[in-house]
Amino acid sequence: MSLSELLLFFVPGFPLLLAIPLLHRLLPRAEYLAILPAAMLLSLPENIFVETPWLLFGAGLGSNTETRLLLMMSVVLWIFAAFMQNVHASRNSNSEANNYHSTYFFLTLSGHLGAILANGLVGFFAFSTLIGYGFYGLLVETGNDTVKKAGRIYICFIIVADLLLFEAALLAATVTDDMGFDAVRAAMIDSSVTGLYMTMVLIGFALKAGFWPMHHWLFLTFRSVRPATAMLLAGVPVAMALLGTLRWLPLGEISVPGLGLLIQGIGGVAIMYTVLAVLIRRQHNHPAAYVTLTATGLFVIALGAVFIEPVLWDLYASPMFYAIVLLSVGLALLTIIIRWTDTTASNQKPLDTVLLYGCWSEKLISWGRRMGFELLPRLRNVFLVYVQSLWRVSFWQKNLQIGEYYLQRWSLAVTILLLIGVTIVTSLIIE
Amino acid sequence: MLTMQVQNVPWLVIVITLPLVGSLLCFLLPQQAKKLGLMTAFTIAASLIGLLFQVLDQGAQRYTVGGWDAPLGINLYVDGLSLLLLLMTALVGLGISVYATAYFNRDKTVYYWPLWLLLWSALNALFLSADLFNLYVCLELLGLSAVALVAIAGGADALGAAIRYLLVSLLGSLFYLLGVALIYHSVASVDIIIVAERIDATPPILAAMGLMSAGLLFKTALFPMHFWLPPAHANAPAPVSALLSALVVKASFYILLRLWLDVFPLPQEVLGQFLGLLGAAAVIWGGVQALRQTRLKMLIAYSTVAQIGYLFIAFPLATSIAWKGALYLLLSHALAKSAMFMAAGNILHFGGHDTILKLDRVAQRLPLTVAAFSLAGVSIMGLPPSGGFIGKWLLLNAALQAGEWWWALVLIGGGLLSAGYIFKVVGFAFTQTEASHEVHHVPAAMQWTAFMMALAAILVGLIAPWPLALMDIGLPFEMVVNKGSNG
Amino acid sequence: MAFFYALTGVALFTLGLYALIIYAHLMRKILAINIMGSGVFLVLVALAARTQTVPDPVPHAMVITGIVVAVSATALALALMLRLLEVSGCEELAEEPKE
Amino acid sequence: MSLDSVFPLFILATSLVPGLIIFFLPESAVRTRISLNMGGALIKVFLVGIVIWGVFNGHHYETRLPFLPGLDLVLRIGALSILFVTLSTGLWLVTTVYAIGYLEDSPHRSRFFGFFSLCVTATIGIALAGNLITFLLFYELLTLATYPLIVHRGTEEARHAGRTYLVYTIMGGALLLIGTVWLYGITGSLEFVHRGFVSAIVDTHRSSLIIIFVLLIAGLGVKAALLPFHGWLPQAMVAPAPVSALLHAVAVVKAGAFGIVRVVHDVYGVEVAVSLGVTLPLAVLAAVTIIYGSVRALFQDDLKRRLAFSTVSQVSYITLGIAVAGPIATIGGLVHLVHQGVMKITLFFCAGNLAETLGIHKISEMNGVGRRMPWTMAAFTIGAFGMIGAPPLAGFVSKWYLGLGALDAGQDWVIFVLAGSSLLNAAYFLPVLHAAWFKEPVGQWPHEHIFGRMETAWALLLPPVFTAFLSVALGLFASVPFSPLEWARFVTSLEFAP
Repeated sequence: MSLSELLLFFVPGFPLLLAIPLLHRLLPRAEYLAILPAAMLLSLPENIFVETPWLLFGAGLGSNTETRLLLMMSVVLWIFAAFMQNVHASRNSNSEANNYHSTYFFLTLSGHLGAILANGLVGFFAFSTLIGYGFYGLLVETGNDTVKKAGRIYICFIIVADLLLFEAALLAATVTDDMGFDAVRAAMIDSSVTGLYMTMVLIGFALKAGFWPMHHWLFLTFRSVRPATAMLLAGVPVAMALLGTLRWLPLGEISVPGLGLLIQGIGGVAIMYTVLAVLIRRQHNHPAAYVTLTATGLFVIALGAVFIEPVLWDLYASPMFYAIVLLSVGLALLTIIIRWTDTTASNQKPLDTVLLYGCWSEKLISWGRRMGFELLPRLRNVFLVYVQSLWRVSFWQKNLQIGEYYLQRWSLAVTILLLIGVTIVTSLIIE
Repeated sequence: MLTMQVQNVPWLVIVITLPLVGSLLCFLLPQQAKKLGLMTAFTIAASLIGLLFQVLDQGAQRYTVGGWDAPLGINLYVDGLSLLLLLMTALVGLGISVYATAYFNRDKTVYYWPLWLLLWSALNALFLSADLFNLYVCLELLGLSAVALVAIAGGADALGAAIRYLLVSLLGSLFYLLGVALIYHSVASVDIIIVAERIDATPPILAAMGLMSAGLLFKTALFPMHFWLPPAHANAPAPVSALLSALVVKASFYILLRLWLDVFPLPQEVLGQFLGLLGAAAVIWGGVQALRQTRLKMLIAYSTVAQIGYLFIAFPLATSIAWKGALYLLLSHALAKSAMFMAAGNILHFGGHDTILKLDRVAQRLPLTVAAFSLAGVSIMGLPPSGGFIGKWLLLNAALQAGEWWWALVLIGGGLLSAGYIFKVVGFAFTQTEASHEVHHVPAAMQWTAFMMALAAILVGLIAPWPLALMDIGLPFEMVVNKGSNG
Repeated sequence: MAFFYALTGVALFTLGLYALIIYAHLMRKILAINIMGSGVFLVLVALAARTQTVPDPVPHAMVITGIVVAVSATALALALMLRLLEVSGCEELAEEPKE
Repeated sequence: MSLDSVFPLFILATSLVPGLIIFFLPESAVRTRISLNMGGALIKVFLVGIVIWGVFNGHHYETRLPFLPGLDLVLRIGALSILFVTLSTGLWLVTTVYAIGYLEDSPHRSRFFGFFSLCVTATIGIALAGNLITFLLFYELLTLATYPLIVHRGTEEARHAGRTYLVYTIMGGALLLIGTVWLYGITGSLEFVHRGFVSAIVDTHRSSLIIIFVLLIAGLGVKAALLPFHGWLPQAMVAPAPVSALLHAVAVVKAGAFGIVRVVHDVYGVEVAVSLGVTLPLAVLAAVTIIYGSVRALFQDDLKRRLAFSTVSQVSYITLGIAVAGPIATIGGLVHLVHQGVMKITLFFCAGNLAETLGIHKISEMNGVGRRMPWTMAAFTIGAFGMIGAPPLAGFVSKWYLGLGALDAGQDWVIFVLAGSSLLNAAYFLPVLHAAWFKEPVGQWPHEHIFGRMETAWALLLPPVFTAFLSVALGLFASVPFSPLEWARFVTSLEFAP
């Protein structure tokens, strides 16, 4: 367990530790300190891998040239975010809210770093859930009610996505017992469950990244969220989802033309949708949202192409990877510039259209509450009332009383005894 | 040396005469009645231990009184069955004696001790006697002293209950005597062993069998003839109702069991099924009535009616496991029921009333009594750690092995009913209501004896192998053996 | 000859039984008990007349003990009845169970 | 009487003896009562540690007391019993600390702690039972010891809950008794043997064996809160928090589940159970209970009732794991036995804290409670996420193995049940968290106790934080040698070895 491997643990571990309000209140400039281990890891040139059999069925951490690039991007991004965070913290007097805000900040940071370094299916899944819930906290903590509504939709997507990725990991576990990425990719080439596995992974990460059909929360949040989170929004959850697709799917080995065509179709429609939205400016949204949507649309098209023609993968591999890096940093810069030049964005009136999913869940909960789903107990009460009337104490009391009295009257005893008297007489006569 | 001496002492006679002498002394010296009574109780217990060692060492004992042998003289016979009942009487008797010292005030103790020791001697004689007429005499002695004890309470309903009990007891004894007369007419002897050899299924014997069974059923208060038991047991003072429920009712059951095993000629399917049916009816009727009661002592009395029903379920099964199960139920019921009546006595003494609905916060102010009641209730219900469970388990086993599963349903139903009325009382004891009535302090002796008896009812469940081994001495239950010789 | 005595004994027994059950008055009940007792004793004595000339002594012993027991029982019953009369003023045995 | 044969009795006595002594302690003897309780708990933990080490090295601990002709009271420490003993011993220690803090100055504490120790003795007895008759004895003792705890407060509502509890459990006990006697009648022995002892007579007594199985499972189902018999659990929530924490989340409910495991593994054996065709209906019943419990929990406004219905559905995971009858699913079921206990007790502790410190009982009153009691709500959040099955926590491990086992055993419908139930779990836990952390507190707390600088008394705060930490540790370090997962694997290897 050399020093560098220990450092590998510290990169996601230290921010997670700092997430506890008690600790990060003590350390000065805690946000910057949290990023320090990641920066130190960047300085080490060689590739480091660590296997942890005893940690969550052998999840492993590792850094190679590719991840180091991503790590460098995330360090830059998080330094900017930390700076924006401090600016915001100094302006807002309420220290209590700040505490919680920074907790979610650290949670998302540790999730992000962990996701980059993880090289096991379960590890990646764990850290991406951490990002999801951390980011939800960041979103809902500060924003006004539209952001809260968007947060609620986001959390629903996150839960469904986690469930799908959980099932996909299960499928992978049935095929191979080593959960490393390349082992899983190798096993997925010729196994029977590949189709199901790939669809689940694609839908899962689509939900997390906000691909075209599920992009509502992306638009909503960009509208009125504070700069720090808006910047993170572009960089962290979306980029990590894209990274996930690259890591989980067995790209370049198998050709699935049908799926590829479908995906390319969706990508194309997404791009057309954004162009249309920009033209008619129906939703006066934040330009960054449009840029994200187009970027993800392009990414999806590339992905579809790889599925149709696996040999393209070695051609597209590095550009897609760089696309992810550019996407997060570029978007971060874009949000900052727009935020400074256009101060009017913050007082936008909240979106009034009540979104479809939101009202469904409310209706279900209120119906349930009204019904109280006490159908069964209500039937039971009716039955109990009926039994109560049946068992009216007076009705039974009287009968039992008469029964007891009848016994008291000895007449029953009379019949038995006279019977025996008769037997005596007959026995004597016969004898 | 000591063991040599202990062996040849005629413990059988001592066990009968000691209580007689004790009761006479208590009658003659009323001031020291309490001390004398307690001393006699302890000496009886000691002599019984001596008898236990004698029997363990030399097996079943037969002792001819005054040297005359069977046809004329009276024989005393002790085997596992009677020894176990004697030990039960001693244990329960000891507990009740200690309880009675604290329960009765000045004038009542003068009457209580002579009658109680007289009753005890009648019980001991009954369990030991080996001929039919001697059983009749002990039965009469038992009945009269029990009636007198019930009448001690002195109230109008106590006296009414006492007279009713007396009339029923006399009726039962006369039936029994007529049966003995008919048996003597055909077999010319009353000794059980000789009668067992010469008996066969002639009409007078059948009539005698019917008469004697009816008589004994009257005194055991089985279902249709149980009407005298609840008022008698509920209105008697607490220690008296305890010994009535625990011991007196069991004596006539013992005689019926002895006759059924040794004397009655052919295997009795019809009569057995009939008795089983009556027993099942008693279990259900007793349970339902107990649920209905508002007074605690009436509830416990009806619970006795139900538990007696359990004992009769062993008759249709008639295998040695069934008899042992019935006997174990009898033993644990005696302990548990005496504890329950003592607890009821404490509550009555404490609050002046025993209506269940107003058992306010008794659990907090009389924790020991409520603990005693609940532990005894556990044994009555037949839940595992208790003696009641062992009895129920053996009976269930016998029922399922004999293939007659409906007796098992009756046993389980009875258990549920008893759980119903036990927890009805225990539930009320946790009430939060503030009832205003003046409170008499309950002496510690009364509470602790109730608790110890209840604890004994539970512990008897954990030491099952010893009593079961004791029951096998003298092979009382292998009725098939001697029946075969002349059946 | 002994056979008829036994038959009358049984008849007395059944008569006493009937009277005991039907009449509510305690005095009648106690009398009925005595009649039943004497009925049983008559049966016992009748059965003692064995075929051979000298009657068999054992039933006679039983009858004597029976008589002693019957006397003491009746004494106790009468004492209780008087006590009940004193306390509750009526010597009928209360038939309907009080609530 | 070599030491090995007395050891189970020692473990039993460490909670029985203090319990009996505490009964007779006067109410004011607080110090002796606390020392007795804590002493008993610590010694028991120590003994269990020694026993775990012993069993791992092949020691054979068994106490045999004569009970009935041909039947003995057997206390045997096998691999399966270790799992349940460690769970209840550890959580008893934590709950004792919590109970001491919770019942600071309430009346009848001697009575409470007396019955509390009796309950744990009964649970340990159930865990160590070596044959069905001993199991039945401690099973009934558990009913008797828990009734006074439910009725402890003496309010009308508590007594009603106690009455319902009794009706269910006494009925269950009667069914179990009939089944046991009938089984004894047929097989002649009730000893727990690794792959069941009925295989010899399966073909001759096929139908009666099926009926006995139904009787036994119905009797045990009452305590394991399977669907038709779960009615008593939500009502028993009226009991004080430590009671609902240890008993209705760990001891009583787990006793039922543990009983089902024993019946399927050590009485019938998995192959015989599958050949009799009884495992599929049991799995369907467990699945229906899971969904029903979660749906009912969705619409409860009272916090403890919601947790109660959640317990109803979570315990049926164990039955589902066993009924799927595959080796990996069994590991999942067994490990869930431990994990669910730890996570659920955290949730109940936090519910107790909220009720005790702020007087909160309803979820609608929980707005902004995260600010007022951060540590308690943090523990509640970890417990809730564990229940949902979020990755690093203990719940994830057991759901993982259950899902994997279901796939491996070819019962694919189980996956949809698990997925649906995880969704429902999220649906009824996340709004609670959302309300606690992100909503503004509305006005004054119902009735607030100020415990000085800390958010609540240390005795109330420490246990939930510890158990929350434990559930994280169980999740993260799942495959450490002595972890519940490895022990469950060791147990299953005994059961399914070819």
